[in-house]
Amino acid sequence: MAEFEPVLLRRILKKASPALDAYRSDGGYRALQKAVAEMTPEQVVEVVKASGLRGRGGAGFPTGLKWTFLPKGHPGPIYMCINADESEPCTFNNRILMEEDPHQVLEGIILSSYAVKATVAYLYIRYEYGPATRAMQKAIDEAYNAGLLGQNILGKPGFNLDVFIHRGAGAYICGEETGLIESLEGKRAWPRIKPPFPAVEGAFRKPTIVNNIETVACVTHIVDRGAEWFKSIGVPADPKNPRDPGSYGPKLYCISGHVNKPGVVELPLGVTVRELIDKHGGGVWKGRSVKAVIPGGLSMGFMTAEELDTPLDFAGPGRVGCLGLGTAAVTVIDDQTSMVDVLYNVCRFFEHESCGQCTPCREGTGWMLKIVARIRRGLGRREDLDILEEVGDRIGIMPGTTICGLADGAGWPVKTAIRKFRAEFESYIRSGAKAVPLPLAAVGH
Amino acid sequence: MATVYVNDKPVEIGEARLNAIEAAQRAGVFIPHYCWHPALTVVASCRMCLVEVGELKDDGTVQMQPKVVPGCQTPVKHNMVIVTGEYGQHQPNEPIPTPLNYPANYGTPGQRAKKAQADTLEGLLLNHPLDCPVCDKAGECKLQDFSYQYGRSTSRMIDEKNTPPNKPYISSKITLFTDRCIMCTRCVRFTREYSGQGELTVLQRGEHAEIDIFPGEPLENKLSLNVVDLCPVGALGSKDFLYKQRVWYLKSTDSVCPDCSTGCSIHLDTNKDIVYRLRPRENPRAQGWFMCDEGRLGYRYLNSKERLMRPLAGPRGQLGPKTWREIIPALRRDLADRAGRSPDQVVAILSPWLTCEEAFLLARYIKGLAPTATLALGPVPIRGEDDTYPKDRRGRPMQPVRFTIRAEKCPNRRGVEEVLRHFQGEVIPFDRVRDRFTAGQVNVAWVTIGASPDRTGWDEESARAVAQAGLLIVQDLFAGVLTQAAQYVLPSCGFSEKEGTFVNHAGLAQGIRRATNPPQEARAEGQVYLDLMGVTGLFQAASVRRELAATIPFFAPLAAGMDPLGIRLGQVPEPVA
Amino acid sequence: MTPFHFWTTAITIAVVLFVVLHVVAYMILVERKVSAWMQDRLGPNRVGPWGLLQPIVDGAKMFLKEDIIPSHVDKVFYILAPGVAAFTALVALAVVPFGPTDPSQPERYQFVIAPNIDIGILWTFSTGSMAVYGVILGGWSSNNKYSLLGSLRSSAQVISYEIPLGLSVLGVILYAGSLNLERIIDWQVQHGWNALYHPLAFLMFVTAAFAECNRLPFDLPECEQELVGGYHTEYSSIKFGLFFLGEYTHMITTSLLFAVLFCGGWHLPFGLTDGNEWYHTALKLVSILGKTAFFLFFYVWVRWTLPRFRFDQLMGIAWKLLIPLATVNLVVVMVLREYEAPLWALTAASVALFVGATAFAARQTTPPVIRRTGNIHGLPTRV
Amino acid sequence: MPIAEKDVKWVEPPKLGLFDYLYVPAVVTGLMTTARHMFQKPVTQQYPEQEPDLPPNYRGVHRLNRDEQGRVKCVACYMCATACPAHCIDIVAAPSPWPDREKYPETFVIDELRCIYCGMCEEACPVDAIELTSLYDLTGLSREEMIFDKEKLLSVYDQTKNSPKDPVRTSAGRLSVASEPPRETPKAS
Repeated sequence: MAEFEPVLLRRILKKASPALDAYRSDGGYRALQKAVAEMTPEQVVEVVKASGLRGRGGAGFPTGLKWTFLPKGHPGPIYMCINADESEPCTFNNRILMEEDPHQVLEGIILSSYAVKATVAYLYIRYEYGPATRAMQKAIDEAYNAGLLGQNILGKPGFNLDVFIHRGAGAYICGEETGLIESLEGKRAWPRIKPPFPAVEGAFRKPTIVNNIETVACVTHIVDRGAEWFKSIGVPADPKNPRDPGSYGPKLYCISGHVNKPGVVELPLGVTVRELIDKHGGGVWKGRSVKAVIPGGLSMGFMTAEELDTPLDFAGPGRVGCLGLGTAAVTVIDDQTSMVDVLYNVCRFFEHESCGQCTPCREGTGWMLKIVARIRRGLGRREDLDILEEVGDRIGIMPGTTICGLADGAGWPVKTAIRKFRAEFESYIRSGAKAVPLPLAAVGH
Repeated sequence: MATVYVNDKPVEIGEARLNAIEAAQRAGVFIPHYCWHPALTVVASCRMCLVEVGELKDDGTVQMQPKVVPGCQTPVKHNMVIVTGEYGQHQPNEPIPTPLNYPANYGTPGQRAKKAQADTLEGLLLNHPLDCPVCDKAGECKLQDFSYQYGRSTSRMIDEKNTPPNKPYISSKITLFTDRCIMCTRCVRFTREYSGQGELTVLQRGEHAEIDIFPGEPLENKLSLNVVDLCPVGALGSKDFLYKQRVWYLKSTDSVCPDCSTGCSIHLDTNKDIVYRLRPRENPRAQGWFMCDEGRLGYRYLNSKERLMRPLAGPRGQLGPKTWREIIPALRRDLADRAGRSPDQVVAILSPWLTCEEAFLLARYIKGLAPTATLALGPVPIRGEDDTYPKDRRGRPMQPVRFTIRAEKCPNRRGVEEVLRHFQGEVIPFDRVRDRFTAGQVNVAWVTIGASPDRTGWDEESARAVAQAGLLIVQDLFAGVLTQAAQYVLPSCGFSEKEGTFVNHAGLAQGIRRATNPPQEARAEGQVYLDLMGVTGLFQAASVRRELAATIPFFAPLAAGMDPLGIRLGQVPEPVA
Repeated sequence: MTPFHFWTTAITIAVVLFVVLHVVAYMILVERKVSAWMQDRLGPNRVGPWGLLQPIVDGAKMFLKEDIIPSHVDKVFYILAPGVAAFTALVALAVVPFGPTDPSQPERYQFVIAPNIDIGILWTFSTGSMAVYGVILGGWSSNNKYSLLGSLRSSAQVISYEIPLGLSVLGVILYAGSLNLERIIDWQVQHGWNALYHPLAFLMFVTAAFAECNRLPFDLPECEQELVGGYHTEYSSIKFGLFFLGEYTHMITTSLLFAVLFCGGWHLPFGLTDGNEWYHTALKLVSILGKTAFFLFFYVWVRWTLPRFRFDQLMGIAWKLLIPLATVNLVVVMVLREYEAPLWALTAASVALFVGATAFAARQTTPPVIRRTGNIHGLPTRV
Repeated sequence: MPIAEKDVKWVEPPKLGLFDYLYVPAVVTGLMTTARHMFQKPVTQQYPEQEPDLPPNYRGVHRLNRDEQGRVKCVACYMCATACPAHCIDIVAAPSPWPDREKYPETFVIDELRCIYCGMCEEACPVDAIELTSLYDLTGLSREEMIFDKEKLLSVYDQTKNSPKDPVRTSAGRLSVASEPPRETPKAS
């Protein structure tokens, strides 16, 4: 495979200026001009649909398809929500995009809004992203001044768009699309029951499209370079599996954990975990070896060292028992780390972030934390592992017991950890070892 | 016509827009639920009503969805198949329906739903304290019931439970046992959607989520106590009822709240002749699901030790206790004597707190004594204006109105008026006869009050005017200006102690039933009238109601008996000329 | 005819009455004590040493308790009944010797109130059966159905058992040739105790006497479980005490009769009582009183040994067993007497008759076999 | 449960011989038995002088247990009053003055005359607050005296708590067993 030329990080790697002028001189807003001048919104949707772009936020839903769910000929306002509430642990690709190349993102937002005929776009940025917010705000201001936002954009009559930044108050659940919408409306971020889906009834009870930052950034390049170019990158659909739409396009991989060189790299979809660690992450630190890998954010579960050759596309992690690609944030855990401690941290995160709406998730995450904390204190029992596995299995939208997917994300790391590292847990329980208290070991609060 | 299959049993739902819980209910299958309430929005968060759904295809096969879905959030449509955790259980007398053609890989129908429900209950009980012995809800607690029916017998959790502190400050009328809360958020939704002011909210996240108020803004609206009924567990407790009785001692009687002319259907919970609490009874024809706090807490006078307990008689100011056996003939003699001498000067004042039957009997008795006697409607207590809900944050009423507390604070003005209209062609309000009292033109006055002491409608001036009547007979619950001036004081019964019919503001006739025995010698008004007429036997509301229906056309729909939800009475007939 | 000495008689009556009343009082104590011992208990032990003063306080209590006359009773007979019961029982004692008597020496002191009465037995029987009069009066006048039922049972029982009682004693009279109790003792002194020659008659006499006294196992008139106490349910205080007195006097009388009629009266074997010295007289007195005491004890003893009969069983024993047997026994005795058979033949005939009658009865009675034809309460049918 | 054929034991009346039919020997045997008992040692206990020997499960006067802080342990749940077949328990509940409990009995009255000492209250109690002691000599001169109020029932506890016959059957102060997790130690298998 030929050396891949970065697309999304193209300007960032060159350390180009985030200003509008610099972006324009690098060919920015060319796609927007092209679309506004030559294409109808429907054609943009068709192009995106043809490109096979799948949402980069975690679930991997085909973006073009999502856009077609909007009610046809809807009179009222249609809203565009851009999900920049990047709260999956170990994930930071959106931050890079917003901080370093805000106009690339903004162009994607304007293009997407054009495609879905949205007149208002909300950019929901998590509160912790101060520099990103400022960078985006600056870009938006520049765009308004340049006539790229506001009324009759680029002289096209009726193409109006206002972009507002909404800073979230900080909750993992705000990254869930209906939770985000609720939060945007000023309510408690409790995910809504579906149906109705946001595309039918979303923010302020109007049709709403929720897209990830990286997704809309991809849209810019798809419109610019065409669907065929996009399809040439990545892994084609598995012909044996009619339900696999394929994994196309470049992807920003976040590498973190026990590696020598953590960071974001842009690679075509389908790169293996081993390649990411060894080639792009500089190998495991301190000369140690890999014990486990989280392939795409905490909620995707764990991979063992034997599964490192799994390709990271939308279908790959699922084949080894993980939930999916997620945000493609690879976290490496070295062989000196106790899985009990890792799981304890995982459980603490999800116990803290469960919104508390659905009983199975609210009580399940709390129970799992209590059990893991007890195991860590050396008071575990063998049957606790069975309970953990069972609880991990029974919560989430997959068995149908919760409204949103947070519970799946909470259950997956627990059950993959127990299934794949059961021997370690059992020997820990047998030894009756007492864990070294972590600084924040406020067990069960 | 749409057909839904619940546990193989076909149910015709017609054009109704139902969810799976309601559709199953029509099939006689109960789907347990906590967060869902017909009056509130659906949140589908308790995850107790999980069912398996599918679709019956035209070729007779069934396609089932792979996951369980919450029944409250699943609207049913034609050919929908619903399988609940109770699949395979049938009523003893019911024919067993033919099983549908489930797919081969589906497994045992109902197993997944059953397990999901058991898992949910296990989750709910993880942090729920096992303090049923001290919990007032024990005995009518949905968590108890469902755990017994659908849950496991033991807990697998050995870790410490979360014990958030109690919050007695959330309202002057309500206390919150935070640790018992199962986060169904019914109370929160009620305050937001029904009463409107949204005093309650959820704090914290995950398993530490708690119900609370906003600082310094307690839950004090006039519908607040409904959250206690809504709470499926013992988290929200009425301070009025707290620790008074265990619910299994209580005897529940269907009745009607008399405190305003809305006429909310209620359950009257009593034990050993003491009324302990009033609960709203679901009645779409009357008020819906709820009732106001004023009515709910307005029962206390019934248990009062200050009530009139025995009949009194004697010259003015020298009343002495008498037995009914003595007083009835004396009264009859006195009345016949005076009414015979001056039949025009007989006035009976019928309280709007009388039941229709009592008003009918009294009117007939007085008219029988003196056909030219005047029958007047007693003072009607009106306080302020109709109070509608929901209200917004600032307390302003909002549309659409979902609940109204009426300004007219009596239960049966409408019914008494119809009786009066029948007997003398028009309704003479009290104000029109007051002058006759002050002018000394009344020889005999029969005054009925029988109202809650804070809503009799009588002011002191009117009472003093009426006190000038030559012979004053007063039927009331409590002593007052009128009873002091009377020659005959007949202790009457509160609404929990008698039976009869109330007609609310909209013409809905509802039956009240006897739940407690009157204190000591107090005797229901209807019984006194029968005794005076010389009719032997006990007062039976049903038979008087039949007579009433046969005599007065307005009440004709009552001839067939009383419906538990009440009977809407027709148009008001033209006054007889 | 024995000369009548007023003072002697009066003093004797006084002494006898005094003794009998005290014996009755202490008999109650003895009964309670013996009952207790037989049931592994202690018995009364609170009043005086070993409870010896118990009868005195009991008596005092009887007198001092409130005397209730229920409003619904027939007052005259109600008050009369206990008096009649006690009186008839005491009158029977008049002819019963309680010490050495010798009809051949009428000038000597005779230990009997009315010595030399030729109709002695007849007197005791007739006065004794008068006791039922008191019972009936008490039960009837109480105006209480349980009392009445108790008294009716009692009368039926007493009347039934009069017959075997009389029949069984006829043989003895035949041999003694007199109804005079002293002469019957005299006959036994010369020939040996009647119990040896008339064992069957003795057995029947004892059985019938138990029934006559309303003692267990024949105490049906007052059986507590069925009749709340029988004919004296409504009685209290001293009236109740008089019924008690009558009953216990009856026991004393019958015990004396056992001794006199069948156990040789004051006679002791081996010539112990052959003589007229003062110590002989004393020994004779001790002998007859000792025998009486034994039979009194026997009453208590039987009470705790045999369970009560059913009423139909009670009547069955009298009419189906005792009366025929006594009749046959009398015939046999008459035949043997007529042919002047030796006395041992009487014993042999008596035993043979008993065994023969038993064998006859055993053959007549097929043992009950449980047969169930219907399916009762789901129990399996026995095929 | 229906009675099965195998559960029924058929007893034939014994066959009587001539000797048995005589009855007299049987009566004599009976008399001997009775006579023998006359000489056996009495089993009577001389009560006021001699304390009776009570079985360990004897059910006497009730007591209300105290927790380790000396407060009444009862939480006024009415379980005893509900279970009581004689309706002799009368409780008036009130919010407790102590922070660690929600409810306590303002008054707690047992009519000892009405009580049938069945022990159901003790069984029903979820917090082991009511127990039946071995006190048997319960007397009084009036009915009022036999109606025990809370103070009196607590004083019965004070009186009996140190008696070896009436151990406090659960550790004081703790709530019910039901609210405690099963006692398990981590298995070192």
